[in-house]
Amino acid sequence: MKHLNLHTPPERRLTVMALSIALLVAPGTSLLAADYQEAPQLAEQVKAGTLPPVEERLPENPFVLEPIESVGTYGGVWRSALKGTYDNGWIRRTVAYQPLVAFSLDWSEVVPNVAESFEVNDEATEFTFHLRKGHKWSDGEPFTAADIDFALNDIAKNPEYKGEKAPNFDWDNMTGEVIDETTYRITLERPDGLLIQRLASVDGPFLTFAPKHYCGQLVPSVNPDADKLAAERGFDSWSQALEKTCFTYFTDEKRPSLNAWQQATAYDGLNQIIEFERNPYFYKVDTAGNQLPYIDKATMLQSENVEDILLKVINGEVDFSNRHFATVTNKPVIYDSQESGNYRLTSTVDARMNHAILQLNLNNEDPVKRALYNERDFRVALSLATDREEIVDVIFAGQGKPFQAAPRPESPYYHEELATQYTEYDPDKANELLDGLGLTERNDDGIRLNSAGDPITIQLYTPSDQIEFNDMSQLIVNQWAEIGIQLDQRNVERSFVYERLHGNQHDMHIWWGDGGLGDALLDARYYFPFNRESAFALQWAQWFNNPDSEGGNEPSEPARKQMELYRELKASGDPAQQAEIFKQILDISAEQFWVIGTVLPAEGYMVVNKNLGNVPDSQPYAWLYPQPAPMGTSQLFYKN
Amino acid sequence: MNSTIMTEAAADLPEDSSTVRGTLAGTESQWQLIRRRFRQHRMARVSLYILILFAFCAVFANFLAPKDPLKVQARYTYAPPQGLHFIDRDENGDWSFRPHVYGYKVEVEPEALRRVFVIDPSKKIYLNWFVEGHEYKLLGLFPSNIHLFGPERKRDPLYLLGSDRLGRDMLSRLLLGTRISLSVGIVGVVLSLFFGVLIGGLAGFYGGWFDAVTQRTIEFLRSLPTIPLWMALASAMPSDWSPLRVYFVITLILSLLGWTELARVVRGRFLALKDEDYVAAALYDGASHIRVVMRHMVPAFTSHIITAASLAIPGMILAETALSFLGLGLQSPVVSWGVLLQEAQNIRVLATAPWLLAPGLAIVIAVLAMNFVGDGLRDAADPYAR
Amino acid sequence: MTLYLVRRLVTMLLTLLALSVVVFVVIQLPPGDFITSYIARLSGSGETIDQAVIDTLRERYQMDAPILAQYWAWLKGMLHGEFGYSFEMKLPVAQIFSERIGISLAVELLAVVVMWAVAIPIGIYSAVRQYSIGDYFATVIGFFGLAVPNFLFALVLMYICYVWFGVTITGLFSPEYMNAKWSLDRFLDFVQHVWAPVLVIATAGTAQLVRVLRANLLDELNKPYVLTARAKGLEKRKVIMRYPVRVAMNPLVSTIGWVLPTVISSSFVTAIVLNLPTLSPILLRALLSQDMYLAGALILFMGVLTMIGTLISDLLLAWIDPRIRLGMVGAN
Amino acid sequence: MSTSPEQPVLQVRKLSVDFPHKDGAFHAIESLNFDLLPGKTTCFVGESGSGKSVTARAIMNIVDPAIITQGSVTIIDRESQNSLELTSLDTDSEEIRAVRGARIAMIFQEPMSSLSPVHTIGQQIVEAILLHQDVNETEARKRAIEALKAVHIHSPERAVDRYPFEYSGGMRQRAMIAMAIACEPDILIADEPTTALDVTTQAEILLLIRELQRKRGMSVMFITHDMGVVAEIADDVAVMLNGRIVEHGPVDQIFHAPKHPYTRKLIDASLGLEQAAARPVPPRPDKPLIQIDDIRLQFGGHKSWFSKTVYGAVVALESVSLSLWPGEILGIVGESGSGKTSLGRVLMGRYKPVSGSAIYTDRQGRERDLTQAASFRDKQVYREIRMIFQDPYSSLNPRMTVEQIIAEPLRINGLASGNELRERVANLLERVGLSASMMERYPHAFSGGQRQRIGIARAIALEPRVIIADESTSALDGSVRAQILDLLLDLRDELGLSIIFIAHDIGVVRYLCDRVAVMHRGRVVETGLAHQVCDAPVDSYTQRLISAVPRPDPRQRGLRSA
Repeated sequence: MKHLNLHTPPERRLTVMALSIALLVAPGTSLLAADYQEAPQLAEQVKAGTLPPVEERLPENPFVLEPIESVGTYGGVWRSALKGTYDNGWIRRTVAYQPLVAFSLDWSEVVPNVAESFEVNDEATEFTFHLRKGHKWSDGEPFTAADIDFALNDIAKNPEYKGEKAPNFDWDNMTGEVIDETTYRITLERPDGLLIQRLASVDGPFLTFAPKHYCGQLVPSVNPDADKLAAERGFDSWSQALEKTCFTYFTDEKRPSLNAWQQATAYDGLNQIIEFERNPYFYKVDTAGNQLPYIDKATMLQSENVEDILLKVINGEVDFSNRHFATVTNKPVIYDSQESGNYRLTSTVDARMNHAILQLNLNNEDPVKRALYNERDFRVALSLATDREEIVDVIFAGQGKPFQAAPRPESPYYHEELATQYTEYDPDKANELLDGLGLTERNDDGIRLNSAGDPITIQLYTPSDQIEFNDMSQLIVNQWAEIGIQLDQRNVERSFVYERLHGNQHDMHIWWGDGGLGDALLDARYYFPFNRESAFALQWAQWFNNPDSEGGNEPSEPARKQMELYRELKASGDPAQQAEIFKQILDISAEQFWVIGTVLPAEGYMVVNKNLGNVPDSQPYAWLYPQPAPMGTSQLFYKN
Repeated sequence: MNSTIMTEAAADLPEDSSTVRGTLAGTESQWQLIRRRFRQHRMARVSLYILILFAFCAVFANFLAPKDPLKVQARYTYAPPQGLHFIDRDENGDWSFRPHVYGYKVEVEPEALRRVFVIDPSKKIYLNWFVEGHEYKLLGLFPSNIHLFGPERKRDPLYLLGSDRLGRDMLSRLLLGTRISLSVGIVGVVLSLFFGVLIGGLAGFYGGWFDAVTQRTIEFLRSLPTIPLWMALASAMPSDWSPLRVYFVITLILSLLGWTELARVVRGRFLALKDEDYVAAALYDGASHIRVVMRHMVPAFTSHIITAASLAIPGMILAETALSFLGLGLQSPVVSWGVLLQEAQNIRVLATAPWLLAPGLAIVIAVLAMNFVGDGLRDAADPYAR
Repeated sequence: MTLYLVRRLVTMLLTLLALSVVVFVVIQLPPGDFITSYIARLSGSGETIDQAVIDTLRERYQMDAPILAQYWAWLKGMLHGEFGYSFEMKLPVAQIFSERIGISLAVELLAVVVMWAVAIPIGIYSAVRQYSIGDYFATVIGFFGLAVPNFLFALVLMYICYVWFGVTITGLFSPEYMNAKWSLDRFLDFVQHVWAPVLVIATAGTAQLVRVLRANLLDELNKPYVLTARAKGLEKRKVIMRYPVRVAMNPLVSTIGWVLPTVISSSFVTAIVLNLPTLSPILLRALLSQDMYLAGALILFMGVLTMIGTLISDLLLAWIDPRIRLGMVGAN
Repeated sequence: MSTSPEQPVLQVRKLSVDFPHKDGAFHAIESLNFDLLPGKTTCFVGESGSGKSVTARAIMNIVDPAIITQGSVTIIDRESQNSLELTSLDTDSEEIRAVRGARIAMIFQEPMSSLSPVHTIGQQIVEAILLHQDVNETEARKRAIEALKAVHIHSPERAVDRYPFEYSGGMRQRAMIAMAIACEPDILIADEPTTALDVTTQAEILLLIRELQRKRGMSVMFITHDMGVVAEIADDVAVMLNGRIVEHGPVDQIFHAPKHPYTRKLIDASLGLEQAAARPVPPRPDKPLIQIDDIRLQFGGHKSWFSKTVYGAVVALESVSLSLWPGEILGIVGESGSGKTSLGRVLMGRYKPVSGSAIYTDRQGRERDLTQAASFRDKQVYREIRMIFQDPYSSLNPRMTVEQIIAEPLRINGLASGNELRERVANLLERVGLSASMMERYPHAFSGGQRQRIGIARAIALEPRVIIADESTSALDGSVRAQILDLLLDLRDELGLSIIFIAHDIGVVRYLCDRVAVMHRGRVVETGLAHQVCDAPVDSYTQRLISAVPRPDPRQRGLRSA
């Protein structure tokens, strides 16, 4: 496997993607059982008889991981930090990403992971996964197709289960069946060409998360006394107990896993350090036959305060992370302390295509506002009145470039027109456009009056925990005032922003430009009314997801066209075709100019202990691609 | 002890000699006495001057501010403070008095994501008095664009206290913040006083069930942990309120919980005063309750109220700061010390822009000064205390 | 005395009831509920959530029940010793509580002790040497502690320790002792860490105490009984310690009840900045995420603590001041 | 100086004490010379502020914040004749501490505040014993009990563990004395030890001191402003004025051949009271001005919400019946707690009795029951019945000028305004013997006597018919007191006032009043013409009360050992 080359021309990568998903992926070179080595402390346990020998613990065909740099040596602790009690995201991004199929390092393809191989039919309705023979959970119990079936049928599809489950899966559409112990097949009613990517995303491990022999105790279909057991453990219902035990909260450290490091302390918000210890049954080996992981232990300090984490970073107490602290603001400090903190910086390419997307609410309840916001020229005028260079200069120290809400240049779906139109700063033209809309009257403060004769005021609530949104908005307030548009910006608690949003009470919403790289297809929120985050047209998005739902509203013609195209896209199993359809969607986006983008984020960074080996120089940074996990964190090792 | 003996001695002198000592204490009113005794308290006196200075800054913040406190300057983010020089030396080596600062050489370090500022002594920026600058309303009434001082050329950088992350002038922001923070304290305390004196006074004067209920309420309110309560109240505030309204409501919230202390003081004083003979005398003069309270009792503890208030104001300022820290207090574009400090709440600032902590220093000085004034007032408060 | 105690306990119960109402109202006041804040948080990491899940959550947490019913359910639960369930931490409130309460109280009480230990000698010194250089010095230092916002002090302390000593002083334990059982080593480790938060919290309150003690003592120093004691031939220092200080301490003792909520409030912010494993960060998170049962129980608990504190200080006062003990004067 | 040939135990020479002050120093005492002789009592008299207490403290060398500027205090051991000069010692040195309490002991005026409120009597005495005597705690406690027994405290074994506030005033003073004598000092300094006490208690304490002095041969330095007390106990007398001793000599000489005019003034003032002639009884109209019938007043019996104290019902007045006739001065005497002040407050409508009535016939001839709140509503009663308070300091609002204070009743009742008001105030001031030019001053610029005059001016401002004077002269020094009493008599005659004069001082009552009612434990035990009651009391309590009053003549010492 090559290092991520993000500068490959998009067209070329497109083909790579197309190939890799369609093909049946072959397993790596197999090694002889006798070649396997293990960590010294495991060897001791084997010697002491408390652990079976390594070849018995590994599956018949272990996953052979080709190291990024070299074969490593055993030992060491990987230290990082969590913020607060709800930071399971970092755990999922680091030690708990063992889905059936995984993204490749450069996010260009989906490769087998827990599954030794997989097949997808051309219609994108039948997905067959071949598991590894002799694959074991971290407690030594066998991992079989029954475990996947348990996750799918007994949990995800169980109407009695009221807890959270992996979002974004259309569980009703999926039927799973156990073909044999190592073969599992998922059949879809409606085709979904994106399912395999979804399974490789951060949500994918849901299917490999719940050992039936452990979690089954809490499910009535497996254990009739589940409710009683749940009550014994102090829960209201089995469903609650199961959620806590087998979902991604990591609150139950006893749940066996397939991960490189098995959780040793519960992440219950009370433990101050969460520890993960080497899983003796981990199924991956390096090319030399050493059972992974190299590193003995991963520890995550739970901190309440990002500044505390930052201090630990610059003091060299964090080995490999970018969680929470790796912001533009903190970069100078982190950059300066590389020497004293004994770390270096590697880069990440933000999957986000924008530092902030401004979404005018096209479904605004106020007819005057709605009419105005639906004027494309109005949105264009606002875009032209936005001095993006100033934003780049002031807030991002000159790093980044003007960009609209469009897939990133590195992305296979890059759409130049959508990305660059109206990014120039041209207040004169903006004024012209507004005059052209008949908004010529102004009040004493120079604010234009709308058709009802009121000054045009757009309310914007920025979440108070995102200081960059606040700063950017303040600049934009001044910039827009130049063309006679008043932006009334307030900093509020984030939940309040969402409270307004979900009540469709917002004039405008500001958020990161998610969905800029490989996740563009899976998260198309800014390209058309796609999901609950498409704040520019929530009612249309709701209609798209469920035409019968309350609060849904029939979208405009172009939006409907995009939705149809997206359905078509999903029905296709062919990535090339998907990309083609997606381009059509983006064409419409460009034409409609739904939302206003600001600045394309420059490279992000990651703090890496200088002694740490097998670290990729660059990696995409996204939620669906749970950076850094797809690199295979089990290959990290300490030099010397 | 000392003064008691003296007064006694003075008083017992034969009448004709009263001119000797009597003039000293003879016709001085309470305020004159307090003033005299307060003046003897050196710390308090100095502190009072400091507070007057602060108040002056607050009132004339815009006039004093050399730059627009809200004006973003892309080129000068995190610019360090410039040194102020008074003596100018021209090419010929002649000396002259001409206040100036040096310009910056700015470089962007793309790797570290920052601007590096080097003071450039070759670029002299001369300061002038009463220059034209950004527009504002003096005392909130008279539009003006004259500022006490500023750079000769309007666009030249002038950052005597450095700039913040958006290149805004810290000195100007600090001055503007003084206005909000001091007024939060003062308005909050005035409100607290209103509630405190009213409720405490009624409780102390009439006693009985009202007093009992008040006592319970105060005890109850004081048993509430303040910060969580503020948080909850502050986060309950409708967010579409204008910053000014938020400001008043925050103040109100602070004072709603702050009145208890004052009410306790007032009640105690009332209870003690109620038994003073001169209060009984006023009643026997046929004075109404209102008159007894307002004419005879309240003057007796105005000095105590002022003391209590002077000690409560810092509490309010700190409370506002704490709320801002939690992201629940005032927020930009309103500028208060708390808001400024909140923006300085990170390692980045400590490490690379420590001048942004200036508001912290302002808080410390203001709180110290108020406490000393309060102390001085307390010592001078009751010249008749026996 | 028994009657007094019974009466106090009854009023405490009533106050508690009132407190529960206030707390409930307060935690209900902010717009939205746990679900909205939960959704908001998920979107922060790029996650999205299905409407179906939201509906399930709402139903499960009975978010849509009438306020009164919610209150009643909450109150009833508490009467049964069930403090509810933390939505966010997915743990019974009681468990969260019992895990953290010890360390919280330890830090807070330690801060109180340090406050007193520092404040009493300084207060005595300031009163006896009124207007001396030392008095001014102590006053300025004390007020400095009072004036510097806690969070600022904590942050600066953190940074200074990093720059000067290359250590991070956050938390209460080194990583190796974080999840360990209590042992002598762990205790020593605790002691090595606890000074920072205690320093930050205590500085905020010391000035207040010094001032109260100083003022009280100044009053007492001029009382005739001081002269009596000196006329007996007692050393001046002993006179001061044995008589006026003893009397001046009484009002101070009666402030213990108030000191506790003050300390809790100031430890609130400190604990967050210094990342202490106490209840404060949990409460902050609970308030922000509107994890209402957790927040409610914690605030209520703080109230109860204050009430107990007040009761203790009243009893203590009665114990050390015979005038109150024997019913000659009312407490406070 | 001393007329006694005996060797003094204490010699004071040229003693001066200054209070340092910004604008120079205030000389509290200047160049005092005197000796204290063993077994003798030297009384220091003079009005408050004359430097008596400072002298006492200077002897102990505890004068801070003042400083001893010059002079010597030499204490001479009676047996070894070793002498020790005290003023040159460090004020906290071991030598001087060995003297304090052991060789010179001191008792103070206010026994409540002079004892630590948070230590038991026993602890405080034991401490003194342990300081100076080489005994263990058990022994010290035993001695403390003995000391308590010596001062006639009942069941000293139990009393030793009591707190000061559990003692009555007299017992506290005894405890103070017990503490002072516990180490058997050579010199006892008593600083106004009886001023705060009732006459009967005062008599007991005086007796006690004399008894102890005789028994132990102590030298006593007794500070007082009461010439009666001086006459009763002194061997020698030193008269102080403005920090100097103006006259010093044996008691008989001071009383019967005073040299200094100030001494004479003091003696006259006290003798004046004593020698008041019986006044003719004014003719009585048919109806009394105030008829008090069967009043019963009771306090408490309810729980107090906030003070957490439950009071039992205390009966303050029981079947009190009295009448005040027009033009007469009715004295009400009794010890503190006898109910006399409560009676005054009932008449002012401040307390509401449980039963009984107090019918007042106002100027218009309407009858008003002073026990009913309704009677006070129209302010008429307040205009006609006025009050003069005991404490001239607390009864004047310190924040108001004299003009404002006196004008207040006039203003409230709308009787005058503007220049007229000012004139009336000026008139009133002059009437009570003060200069109208003082009108703009604040009360703190006046002496106690002057303040009381202001209080009287306020009282008569409304031209009242009745004045209730509640202990109005008890806080004043002798000569001032006499002036005030004369002023009241003048005003009575001038304005035709009736006065209810509440006092504990029989001398004053005898001097001023036409009739006297003696109260004891809330009841009136005896009423009658003043001179009859004072000279020939019928009731046994009255007899005791009268006999306890010290006579201001050393030749007629009345106190006998109990």
